[in-house]
Amino acid sequence: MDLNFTTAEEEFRLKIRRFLEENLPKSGLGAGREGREDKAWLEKSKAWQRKLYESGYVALAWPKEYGGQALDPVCQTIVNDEMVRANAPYLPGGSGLGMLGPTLISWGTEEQKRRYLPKILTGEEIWCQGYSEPGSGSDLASLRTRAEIIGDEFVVNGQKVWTSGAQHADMMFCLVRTDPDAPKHRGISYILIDMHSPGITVRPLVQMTGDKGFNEVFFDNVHVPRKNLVGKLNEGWIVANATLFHERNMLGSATGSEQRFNRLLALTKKIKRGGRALTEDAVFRQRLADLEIRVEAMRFHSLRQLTDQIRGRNPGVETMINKLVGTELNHDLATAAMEAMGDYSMLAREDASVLDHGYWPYEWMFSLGLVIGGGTSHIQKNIIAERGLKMPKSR
Amino acid sequence: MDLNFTTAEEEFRLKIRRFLEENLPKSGLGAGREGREDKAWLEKSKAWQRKLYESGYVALAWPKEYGGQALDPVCQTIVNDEMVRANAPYLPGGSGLGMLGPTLISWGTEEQKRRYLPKILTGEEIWCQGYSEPGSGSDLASLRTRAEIIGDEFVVNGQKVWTSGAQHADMMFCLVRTDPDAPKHRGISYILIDMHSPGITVRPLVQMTGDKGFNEVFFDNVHVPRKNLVGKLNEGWIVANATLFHERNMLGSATGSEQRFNRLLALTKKIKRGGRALTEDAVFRQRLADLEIRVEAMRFHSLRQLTDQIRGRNPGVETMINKLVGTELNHDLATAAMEAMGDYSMLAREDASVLDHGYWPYEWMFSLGLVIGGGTSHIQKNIIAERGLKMPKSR
Amino acid sequence: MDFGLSEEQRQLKASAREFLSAECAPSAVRKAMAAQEGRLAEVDREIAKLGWTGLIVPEKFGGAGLGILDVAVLLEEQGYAAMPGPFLFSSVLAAYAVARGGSDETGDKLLRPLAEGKAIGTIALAESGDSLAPRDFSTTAIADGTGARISGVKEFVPYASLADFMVVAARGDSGSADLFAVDSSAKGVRVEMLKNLDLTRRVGRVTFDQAAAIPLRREPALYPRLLDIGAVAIASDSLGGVERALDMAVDYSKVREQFGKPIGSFQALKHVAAEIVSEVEPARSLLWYAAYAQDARLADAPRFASMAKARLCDVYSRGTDRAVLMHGGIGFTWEHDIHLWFKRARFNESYFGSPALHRERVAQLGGY
Amino acid sequence: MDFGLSEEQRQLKASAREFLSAECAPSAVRKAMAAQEGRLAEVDREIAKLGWTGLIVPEKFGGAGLGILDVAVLLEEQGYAAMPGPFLFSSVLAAYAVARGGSDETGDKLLRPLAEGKAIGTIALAESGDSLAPRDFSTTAIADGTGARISGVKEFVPYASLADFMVVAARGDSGSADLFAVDSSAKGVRVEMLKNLDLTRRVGRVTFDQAAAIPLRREPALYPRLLDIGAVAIASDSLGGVERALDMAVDYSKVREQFGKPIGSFQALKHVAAEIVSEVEPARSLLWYAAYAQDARLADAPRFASMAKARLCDVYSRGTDRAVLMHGGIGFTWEHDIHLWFKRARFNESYFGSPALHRERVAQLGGY
Repeated sequence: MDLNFTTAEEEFRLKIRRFLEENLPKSGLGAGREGREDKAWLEKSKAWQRKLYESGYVALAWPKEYGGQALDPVCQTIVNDEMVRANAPYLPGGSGLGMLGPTLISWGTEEQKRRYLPKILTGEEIWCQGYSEPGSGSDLASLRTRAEIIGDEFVVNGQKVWTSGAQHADMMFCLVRTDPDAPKHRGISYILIDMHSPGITVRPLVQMTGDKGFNEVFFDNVHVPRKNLVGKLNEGWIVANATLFHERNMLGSATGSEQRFNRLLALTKKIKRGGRALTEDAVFRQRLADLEIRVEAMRFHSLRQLTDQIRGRNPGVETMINKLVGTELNHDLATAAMEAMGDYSMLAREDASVLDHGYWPYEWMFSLGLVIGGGTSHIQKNIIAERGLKMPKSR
Repeated sequence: MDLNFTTAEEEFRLKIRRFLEENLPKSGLGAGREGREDKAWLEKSKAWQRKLYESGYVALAWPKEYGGQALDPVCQTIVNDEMVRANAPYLPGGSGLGMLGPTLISWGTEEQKRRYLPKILTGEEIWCQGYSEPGSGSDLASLRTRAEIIGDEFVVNGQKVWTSGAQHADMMFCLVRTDPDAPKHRGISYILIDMHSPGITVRPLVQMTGDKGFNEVFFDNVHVPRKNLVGKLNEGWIVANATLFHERNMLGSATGSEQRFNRLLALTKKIKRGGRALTEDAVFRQRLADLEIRVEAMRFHSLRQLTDQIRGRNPGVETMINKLVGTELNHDLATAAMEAMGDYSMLAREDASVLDHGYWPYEWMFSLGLVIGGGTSHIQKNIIAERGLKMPKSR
Repeated sequence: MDFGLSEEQRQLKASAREFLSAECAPSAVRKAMAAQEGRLAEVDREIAKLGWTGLIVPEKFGGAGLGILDVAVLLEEQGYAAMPGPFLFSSVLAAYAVARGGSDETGDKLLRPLAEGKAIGTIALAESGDSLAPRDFSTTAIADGTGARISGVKEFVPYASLADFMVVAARGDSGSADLFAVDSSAKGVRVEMLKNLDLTRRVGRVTFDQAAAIPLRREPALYPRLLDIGAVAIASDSLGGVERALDMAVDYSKVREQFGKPIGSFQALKHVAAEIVSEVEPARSLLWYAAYAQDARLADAPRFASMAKARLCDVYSRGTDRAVLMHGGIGFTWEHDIHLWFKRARFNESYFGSPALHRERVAQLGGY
Repeated sequence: MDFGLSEEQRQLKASAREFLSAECAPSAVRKAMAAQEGRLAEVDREIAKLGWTGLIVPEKFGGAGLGILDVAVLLEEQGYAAMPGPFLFSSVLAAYAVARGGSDETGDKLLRPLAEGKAIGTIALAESGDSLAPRDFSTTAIADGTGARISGVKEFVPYASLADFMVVAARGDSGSADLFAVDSSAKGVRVEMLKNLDLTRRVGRVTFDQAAAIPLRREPALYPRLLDIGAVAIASDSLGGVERALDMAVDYSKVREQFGKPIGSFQALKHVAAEIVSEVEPARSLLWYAAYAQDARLADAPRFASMAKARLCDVYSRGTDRAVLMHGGIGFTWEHDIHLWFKRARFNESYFGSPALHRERVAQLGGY
């Protein structure tokens, strides 16, 4: 065990830190999760991703032949840490970078990798995920969007729902049913759909926050070339699970929690309770310390997993818990902030008197959305118990 | 809503209070739950129950013809409250009084009532419950102890387990399988077995507390007269549920929680933490207040159910929760006490330096036993959801 | 010994449930949410006809003269419906303060129209600090003949722009009252509305600049009692709210299917629902006692008001959080109604003090 | 950047698991529980041969000179086995204090036999009050030549009757040490054993009456470091303990059948198990860092020691409570082994300070 970074790594850290100081977009792009539905945000943040990529700070561990740098995952961790530290804006290409990219690297054809990966890196093509359907949430494998093979095309009909960022997306990685007669997990294929194809309608859904973050996507005879199949026909479920694995780790990422804890702490130092700062309140101190302990545990937990990854160890139960623990921790952090604010927690984020720039009311709700999305906590616990602890299946 | 007691009720309260002051056994019979395994305890507490009964303070609401006084349930509540207030010892006939008695009143034949109820009241006959079996815990209806009908007798073979007080018992109310071919809930009968019959072996089981509180009971061709059947042949499940209902309310009773909270409060006033009484510690005060609030809620909750009973309302979901909430609350109270004691919580109850007469280490463990016994919290939640909230069955 | 609602109270509850499910369904609530005033004028007219607005107004001022337990039953139903509008603040709290603290003349002037549904009152207590104690207020009252003049800024004043009069807490001269009635149209009263997270309610900031005020001093120590009534009132609303959230989640779990069966047949969802109801039912009993203790003026009434506020708000917040989760994705949408209660729980939790603050008060009043 | 156990540490762990599952199965632990000494003499002999007793003893005194992370790995396995005996107190804490605080002569005299398994040390820190701060001690040390004389009463001294020497914390004259080594056979040392709830351990009360003592002052501020090492050590034992409780509950859930299927196929049990492991794994990562921080002498090492103690003890207590429940009736019997860990969790939680105390310290050291 050695938590020291090499001199080269420390130099790299200083380099990205300096880069961020000098190049961080000055305004219009918050680090928060809100406001990501509008077009202006998209254009500005695409420009930001391109700049970041051109400077060598995007997906550093990806293979060189597809635009990556084949660096050690430690470098990527350093970049992530520094981005969070600098309050850098979210990248618009997140779904491509965090979910589809790693999936394609494992499962894509050479042609697919060459065609798609570079544009994920530059942010030139924005991706969205076509998984959930109105009747298929926790039971994802029951999905019914059909793709019939006609000639060398899939013809897709059906509907997806909860599609984050579909309004901005150029492409979708999508699960479709290609064999309706097979058992439900065996008739699914994983295909890549051009979102500009005729027959696609995107209709925004409004979140409880009042924002339009996700969408319904309708497919009416949408033609997709057969070469857009990832993995084998009818064997998309295994590819889908690779993507889910990456999604869940992304959602449960510890990187943001530390920043949120610091923000919570700064907030509570400013709030008065009974004439003293809330941080001097013995009861709230317990809560803060407990949250910080859990945040720190998750920080070390990701370093441990990073080390396992470098050592080539297959992820086990310690990785399956990330999504459950990480998203619940973030919701607990936001709930604590709401309670800390007292009556001020009743203000909407648009109010002029709202504390901490209205960060928390949105975060409080959105973090609960993430406890639900990508497999609710109930589903995560099933997975942990059945796959991680080998407890008997019940379904 | 009127929480005033009538003058007559207040007089009755003073009368029992005076009685308890004058007659409470001075020594050898603790109000705690421990020490109930030995013979000396049995004899002394039987004498105590007889005295209490002869003075008119046992099972006041039971019908007159069987030795009761047919009084309002309020009087029984007053007696219970005063017994707790005076730290009066547990009655040895508890299973008869709390579980079998009410069941027989509803389901017994006239002959059974006349034969058994009076001796339950006097404590002359001590009862135990023959429900659980080694293979049948949560899934009680899968029980396998067989009773064959030969002539006008049942011949019983099999084994029961977790039988509290079997070593003292004169009689057992017992579930046996009388039709092995019927669906599991339909082949069970409810019979009354003389524990002094040939073929019965009682073997003590030791609890994690180190005490012998419950037993295994083996039946080897035990003969039971057919007239000892309660309810109809093969329809014992419904009678069993009546008893379970009474058991669960008894286990979840709020009466003891208030006393335990007061004891916890008195304890924490004496404990120093950082130079001050633990009751002045802001963090522990939160815990105490939260516990007291839950205790008070359960106190009012039982008054509400008592009122419903007087009004003749059928119990609903508010009654199904008693066992779950009451037993978990008691365990939380004991856990708080253990934490309050700090290092002193590591002492066994026999140690001379143990705090509060060693009440809490035993209570901490025993209260967890009660979270398990009579249907674990998991089973209680199933019942609440399925019967109380009408959620669909899953089995 | 009788621990339960009276026949009249049960009828009131049943008729309120019936009325609100017809007139104040979520679709109606959403209309109020979208409207600037944040209430349903029609419903407010109807409830005046039903006699709700005057429920606790003394008979001599045209009300029904009922008690806190009666109003708790009604507030529970309003919480169940997430009924928007000023009722709790106007017809319960402002009405209570004026009825107990005002002269007959003041009562006649303010409460008669309030009972008839022709006027609205509100309460202006909180300031930008977290304390509700008069000694910590920056708002002051200076005697002016038989009346007073009030100056200061009050925050989170419910429905401030709708209110015809306000019951204002202020730091007075020694021996003076803590509470004052102020006509909203008086000179020196300025209202600025805030933006609420819980859109079933509206709050505003009110600035008083030497505004003319009537001291409410008929009953001594009225202000702490008003805070206790407020705690019980919010607790009642919370009881109804968590009940509704549970009902919605349970109902949804019976119809939504996954893995070929209703999600309510999965043990995980059953257990969450069972845990919620196991918190709700004892809390209901606690609330009844807290309301009864106010009516019976028991010595421990303040302590039980704090118990009810702490417990019910905890149960409401935790219950709605879990109810959203039980819904899955649909629960996170604007379109689904569960977020109305989820946000209302947050309002209730902070208003009149957090659960932690009330637990500390339970400890203090309990002598530990 | 390398955040994980080294190859050697993993081998140590695996061999400890193997050795303890053979030599220190629950049946063996029960023998120690029933015996007055509360340990397995044979196992203690074996672990000396394996080099465990001298693991952190410096090489110059015959030990292996390894670090806290190494010992944490071993303590985890001992916690997994609920290994009885003085190891944690003798070979970790007493050894650490003497190695860092004693002169070479003292080290030679006390640590060499300890490393060889021929002598046992213990720590005598706590008193009847709850404070572990020297200023609050009633036990005092008075200088006596190059040595000192100690008087006072120490409580909860692990394996006091077995120990050949004790590391005693006392209030000294200004400038003096806080820690002293005392020979148990010295005049003025009296031991009285207490009765433990957790029978896998023994504690006693030790009265010192002008007992001759050697100050351990070579390293300044050794005493607070010893407390931190104690916190990390107990946290390590707790990690292993909760792991074992979970393993037992999960294993049982796979074989015990109810309703015609293994109880582990019920979602309620799965979710409880999943919740436990979701607490355990990040806590393990936290513990590794806390131990590493001690070895690397990082500035934040004390803070992370408190984090590990608070978290692991919470997780252990909660985990064993739930693991008992997962077992149903059998879990409440003496015959079943789960209660060994259930009670050991209670010991761990209080020893060296409660989770609440350590959280407060986390806040203090974190500057809030």
